[in-house]
Amino acid sequence: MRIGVFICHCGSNIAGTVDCAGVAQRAAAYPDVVYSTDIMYACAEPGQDAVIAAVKEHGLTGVVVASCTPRMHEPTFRKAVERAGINRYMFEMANIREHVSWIGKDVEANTNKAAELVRMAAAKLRLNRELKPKSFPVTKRVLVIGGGVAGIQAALDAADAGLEVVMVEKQPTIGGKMAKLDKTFPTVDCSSCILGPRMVDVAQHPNITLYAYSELEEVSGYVGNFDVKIRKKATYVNWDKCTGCGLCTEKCPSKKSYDRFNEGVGPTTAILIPFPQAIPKKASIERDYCRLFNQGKCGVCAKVCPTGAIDYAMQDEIVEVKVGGIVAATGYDLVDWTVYGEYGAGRYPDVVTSLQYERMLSASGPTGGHIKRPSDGKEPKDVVFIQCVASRDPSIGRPYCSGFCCMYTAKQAILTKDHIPDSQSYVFYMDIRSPGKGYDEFTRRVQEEYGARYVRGRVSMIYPKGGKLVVRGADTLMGGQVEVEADLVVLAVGGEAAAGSPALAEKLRISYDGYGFFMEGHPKLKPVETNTAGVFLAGACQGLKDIPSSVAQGSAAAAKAIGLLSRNMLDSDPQIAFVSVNRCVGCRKCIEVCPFKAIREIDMRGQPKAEVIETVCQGCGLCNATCPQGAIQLSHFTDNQILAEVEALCRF
Amino acid sequence: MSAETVKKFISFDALPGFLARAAEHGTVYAPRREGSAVVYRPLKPGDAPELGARPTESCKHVVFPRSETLFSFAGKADAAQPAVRRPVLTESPEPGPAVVFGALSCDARGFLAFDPVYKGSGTGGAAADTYYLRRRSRTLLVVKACKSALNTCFCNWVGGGPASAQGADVLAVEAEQGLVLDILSEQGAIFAETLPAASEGQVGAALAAVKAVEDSLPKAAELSAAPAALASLFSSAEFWKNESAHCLYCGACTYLCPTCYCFNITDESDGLSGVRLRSWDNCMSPLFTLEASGHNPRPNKADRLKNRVGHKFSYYPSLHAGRFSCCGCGRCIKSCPSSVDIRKIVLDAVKEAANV
Amino acid sequence: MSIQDELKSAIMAALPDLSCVIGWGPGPEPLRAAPLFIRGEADLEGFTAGFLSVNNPALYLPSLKGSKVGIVAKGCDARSVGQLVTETLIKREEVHVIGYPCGGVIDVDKVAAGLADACEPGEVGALREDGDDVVLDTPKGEVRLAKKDVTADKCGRCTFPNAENADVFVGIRRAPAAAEDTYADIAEFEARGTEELKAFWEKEMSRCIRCYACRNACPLCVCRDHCIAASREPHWVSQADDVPDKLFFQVIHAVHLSGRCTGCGECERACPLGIPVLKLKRALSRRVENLFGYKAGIGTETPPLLTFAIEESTIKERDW
Amino acid sequence: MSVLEGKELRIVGFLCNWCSYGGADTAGVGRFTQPTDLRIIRVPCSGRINPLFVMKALIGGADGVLVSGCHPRDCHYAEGNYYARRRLEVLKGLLPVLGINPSRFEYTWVSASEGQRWQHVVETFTARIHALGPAQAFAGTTGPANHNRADAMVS
Repeated sequence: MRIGVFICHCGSNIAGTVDCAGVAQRAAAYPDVVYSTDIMYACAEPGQDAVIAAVKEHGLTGVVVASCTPRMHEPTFRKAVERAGINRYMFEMANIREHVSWIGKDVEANTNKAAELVRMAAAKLRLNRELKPKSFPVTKRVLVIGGGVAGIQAALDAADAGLEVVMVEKQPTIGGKMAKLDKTFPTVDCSSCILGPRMVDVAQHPNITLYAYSELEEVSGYVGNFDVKIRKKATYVNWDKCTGCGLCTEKCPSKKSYDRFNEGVGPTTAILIPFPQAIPKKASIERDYCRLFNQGKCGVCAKVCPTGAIDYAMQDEIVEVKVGGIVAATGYDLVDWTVYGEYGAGRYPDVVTSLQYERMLSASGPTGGHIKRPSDGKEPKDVVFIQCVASRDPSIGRPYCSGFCCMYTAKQAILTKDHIPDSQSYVFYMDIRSPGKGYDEFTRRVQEEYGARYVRGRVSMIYPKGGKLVVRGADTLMGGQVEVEADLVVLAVGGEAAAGSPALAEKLRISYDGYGFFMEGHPKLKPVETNTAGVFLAGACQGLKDIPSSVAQGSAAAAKAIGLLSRNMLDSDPQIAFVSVNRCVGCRKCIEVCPFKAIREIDMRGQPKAEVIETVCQGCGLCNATCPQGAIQLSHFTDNQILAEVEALCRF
Repeated sequence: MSAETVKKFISFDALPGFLARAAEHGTVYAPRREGSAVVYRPLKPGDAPELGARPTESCKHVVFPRSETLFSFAGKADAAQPAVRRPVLTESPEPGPAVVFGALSCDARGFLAFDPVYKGSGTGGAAADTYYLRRRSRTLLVVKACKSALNTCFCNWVGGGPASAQGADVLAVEAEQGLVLDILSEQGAIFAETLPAASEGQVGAALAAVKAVEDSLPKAAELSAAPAALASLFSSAEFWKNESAHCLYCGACTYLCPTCYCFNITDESDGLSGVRLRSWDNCMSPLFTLEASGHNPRPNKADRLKNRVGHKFSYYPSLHAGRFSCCGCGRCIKSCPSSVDIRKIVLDAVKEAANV
Repeated sequence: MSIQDELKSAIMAALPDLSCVIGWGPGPEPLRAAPLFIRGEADLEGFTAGFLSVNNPALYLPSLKGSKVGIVAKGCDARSVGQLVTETLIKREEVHVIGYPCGGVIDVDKVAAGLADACEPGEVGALREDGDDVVLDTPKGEVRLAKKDVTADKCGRCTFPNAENADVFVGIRRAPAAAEDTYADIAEFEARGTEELKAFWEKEMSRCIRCYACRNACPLCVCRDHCIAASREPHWVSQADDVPDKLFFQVIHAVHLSGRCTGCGECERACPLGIPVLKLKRALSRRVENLFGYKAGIGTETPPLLTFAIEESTIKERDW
Repeated sequence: MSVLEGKELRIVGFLCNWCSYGGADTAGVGRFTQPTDLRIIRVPCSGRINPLFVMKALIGGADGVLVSGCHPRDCHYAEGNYYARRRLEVLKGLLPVLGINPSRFEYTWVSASEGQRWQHVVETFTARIHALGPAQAFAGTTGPANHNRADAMVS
């Protein structure tokens, strides 16, 4: 091999503490190095041109650039050497800026270390091989997991762009959390009035197939060609026949079912349509509450159904679809606030969550839009809102800010005044966080125009007294204790990753953080990508956010999917594992550990052997580290390449 | 032990001092006990050789190291044109003189199987091996006669004996709290020059000891039919499959063998500088015959065991005047982890060939 | 009927369905048996199962895959079978395990020590078991040694003397020699300190002749003809006769066996130079047992290094 | 010499590309001063790190070996660091019986954003290796020890 070495000054960034010319001189003596020089800015156009010129002049077949981190400019230089006619993988970088010049001032030590890093890079480069990507066709269909506002936005954008969309929603209706809200901040416009039409669009769009009351069962395959299995849970109602007339729900004798949509504010029936604007507007039976399933006798709904849609024998069904990209938009859940003894741990009926309060405020909710105390149905006058319940609290493992509670609390205080003009709202808060367009003005307005009293401090306890609840807390601005006798207490409960997020992440082979939120590819530059190619994120599943941000992310994720699937063919990364079939003994250890199921067993003249599915392999190299005989190797990071680096460091 | 040669005597008490003086002129290798093994080690001043138990390994590594650097190489950069590298070879240093004190008779006879090969006798000396020959010529062999035979010994089957002097410079026989040294070469005479002559009584006792051990050996099996028998079984796959069934094809037999002389050559290099190594190889390993194409003419252990036995008792004798490439030391049997017995294989082969 | 005879009948009963049964037969000298491949009744002559049944017959199973093979198994041999099955290196239905209660096997090196100056073990003319003793015929007359003093170390800490997964078990199950493996030997060894142990391995490994008997005697060395100790691609070790290279092979063997080694000790027994190579594997077995509660060759759970837990209750990697 | 004699010791780092290598970059960007002994080998994932690489370095002459990967749950490849954790944790049990001070090897998790943590890790580990001093090579080398360093050949 004929190696050229280029030591970049990066202006004074490197040259300030590294003798670049000295490094270049030492590198000239390394094995297979035939040309070595220092250069002012390797990444700038003149620098790249100099590299290209040197390749041509000296007949170089490999290039080492010692400059900044490969995470910055490896792609830049790979393209440059490609322009010079060398395969892009016949290139190595030595990081002498972030790992040398920027972390120490000792010129002698830095120069020596830089020279060693170049030796390592050159030693590895000697063993590099030309690698070429392979092309494969893509399936132009997107899976959207979750039918909340983020998922709806992603699905509509992708469908409008001409892609087929498959949407999977766990609940019997799409709409998510937004569908439960009465109004939205800071405009105080009707939530269902703006969301409803979009839900209808989903139902009517010719490119969208909706699987409600369904969950993701299994994902295999790879970017461009995922094979997805969807479990359609049994609803015991044939939705092809159900017209959504609602007769069954009127006649159902089991009227004590938990009303999930209404957050348990009132009971509902065992067969139900979650709410009037539900999409799809179809009935389903909650098996746990149905008399037929639990007592063996009833069948009223089957008798009254005019279309004969009721099917008690219905089983879960698995649907298989092939998609090219996946958008995860699974949203969030409220934290279980009953861990807090100071708020009564759920013992007091008149302590409710903000989402329950939304249902009370909603004209289509169980109270018909009248605020009533759950204990006695009376209209409350003094309403206390407590913010940061299960947010910013390390003691319960929820140290983060949920982000939207300050705003919706302000909105609810305004709505309280609108509903009950002679009411008085009190808001206990830690800080007001309202960085958004028109947000801060909104939190001012609730105090200044609507007379809500904001108390900066934490509530230490709530206890019943007479028919009221005494809320005792600190006022850290006034420096004293406050007690408010409340008729109703509303907890601004924070959010957490939706139940089952880690399990879903594992199915999608994406990573998730300690709270279960899915990890984006890069916190700044890849906010909706994941580290699994072809899987994108939208909405609160990536981290809690409000409606505008969720919608924006839904569009962003759709744009990424559209971009990906706009191509007919995709290139696979050639930095993947390969098997030397002669060495492979078919012990299956690589197959066992591969996180991507990218290795399968094949039969070769009666002998079992491993085979890498090139499009599935992500290039982690776990198989390589597992294979005892080194029969499976990761291209560009083979045992010999890494050993050459170790030897370059240890032998000299 | 012949009557004509000079006989010297050294008492066991005087031995460490004598060997320490000898070590001033070269490296003295002698058996030493290490753990459960007895191995030939360079003797440090004051160390006594282990002459009671028989060495686990042969002493062939003194002349034929397990791995030796033939030469080192480097690319030297031209000051004016750094890209141009001139290759520079550095020969390994000449080996110094060595003595193996307390080798077994079979060990000394082992070198007699090596010599024709490394002298390049098949090429009229054209392919003589300098590395081997220069060590061989500088190594003195002092053989200590065995006092008894082990269950695995069969030196008398292949032309040797417990007190055979073949290949030795000096033959030492235990007698009267010391060793009677039979001087067999000029080098041996120089080695023993400072020692007193053995008394008649000492010589008599030594001769009696030699006779006693020679008489104690079981009768040798008749192997004259073996070369032809093994040659005729070359294609008898079933025979070799059965004989090799319990073989685990490690290299213990060949590496402990005083007559196995095969080697491999590898370069260790960082691309600019490095060494060329010659290291022991063994025909029981599948890599021994693995070709660059990936083809292996001896893919199974049966093929390889056939080669090992065939080589020793048929192919080698056909090239080297009928001499077996086996000295009957029995180490391959004694140290075989799966109790493969080469005697049984040869005898089975003779029987099998007779039946066919 | 003696155990030997019972085993013979069990072998003969099973043989019609098997390509062979691997047991032990006459060896080259009185202290050593040889692995015996039994294909018919005639092969049973000289069959033995007992004090001399040192070799682990499970070694041969992977190479005989594709036909159904029987083995006569000690407890430790059966563990090797179990581990091979767990790792799908052999198929359980292709092995017929004939178990018997093992009372320990001979360690010839210990016999050598017991014989002291009497003679070398290779001169022993006959071995006879007599109650708790063995009686050896030597050129200097009979030597009587306590059996426990010439039994392999592994037998003294044996917790599975009976083949646990046998298809047929002959005889009465034996109580284990120890309730559990305490790894006291490893603790004691480790207590010698790194400086002394470094010198120890330098000395021991300098004897190594790279014959790889340790590897080839190991029933769980699956790479067989493709060991990375002898390959150039990948090129982990050179062919030099250096302690670092030779020691590195032992590291390779130990690391590859971690979480898989059943402690049968064949590596160490096979070493012609008596290098105590089992120590490295036992150090890792102890580690794996402490961390994951895993004993190789018992049960069918995935070996711990081929799987993981998201929360590792025994690993405190964040503590430094 | 790869290290400045008397000043530096030979410390080899194996870092995963996605988290720890990025963390080391972040430390550089933040100009968090660190000792210069460490040389970093970049691998895709801590799961790629065969424990034998660590042993190769330690037996081959490194005074210390440091492995760093993504925090559990953050692996770019979802599971690689879980396997690495088990393998490296087990490896620690081999070092003392082999005659190598187990403190010469350590593994940890550093994310791409944890520049300060990386600085702390490097400082702590380098100080630890300096406290131990240079490792003694395993004696008994007769073979390719006569490799000369290429640098010497220039002059």
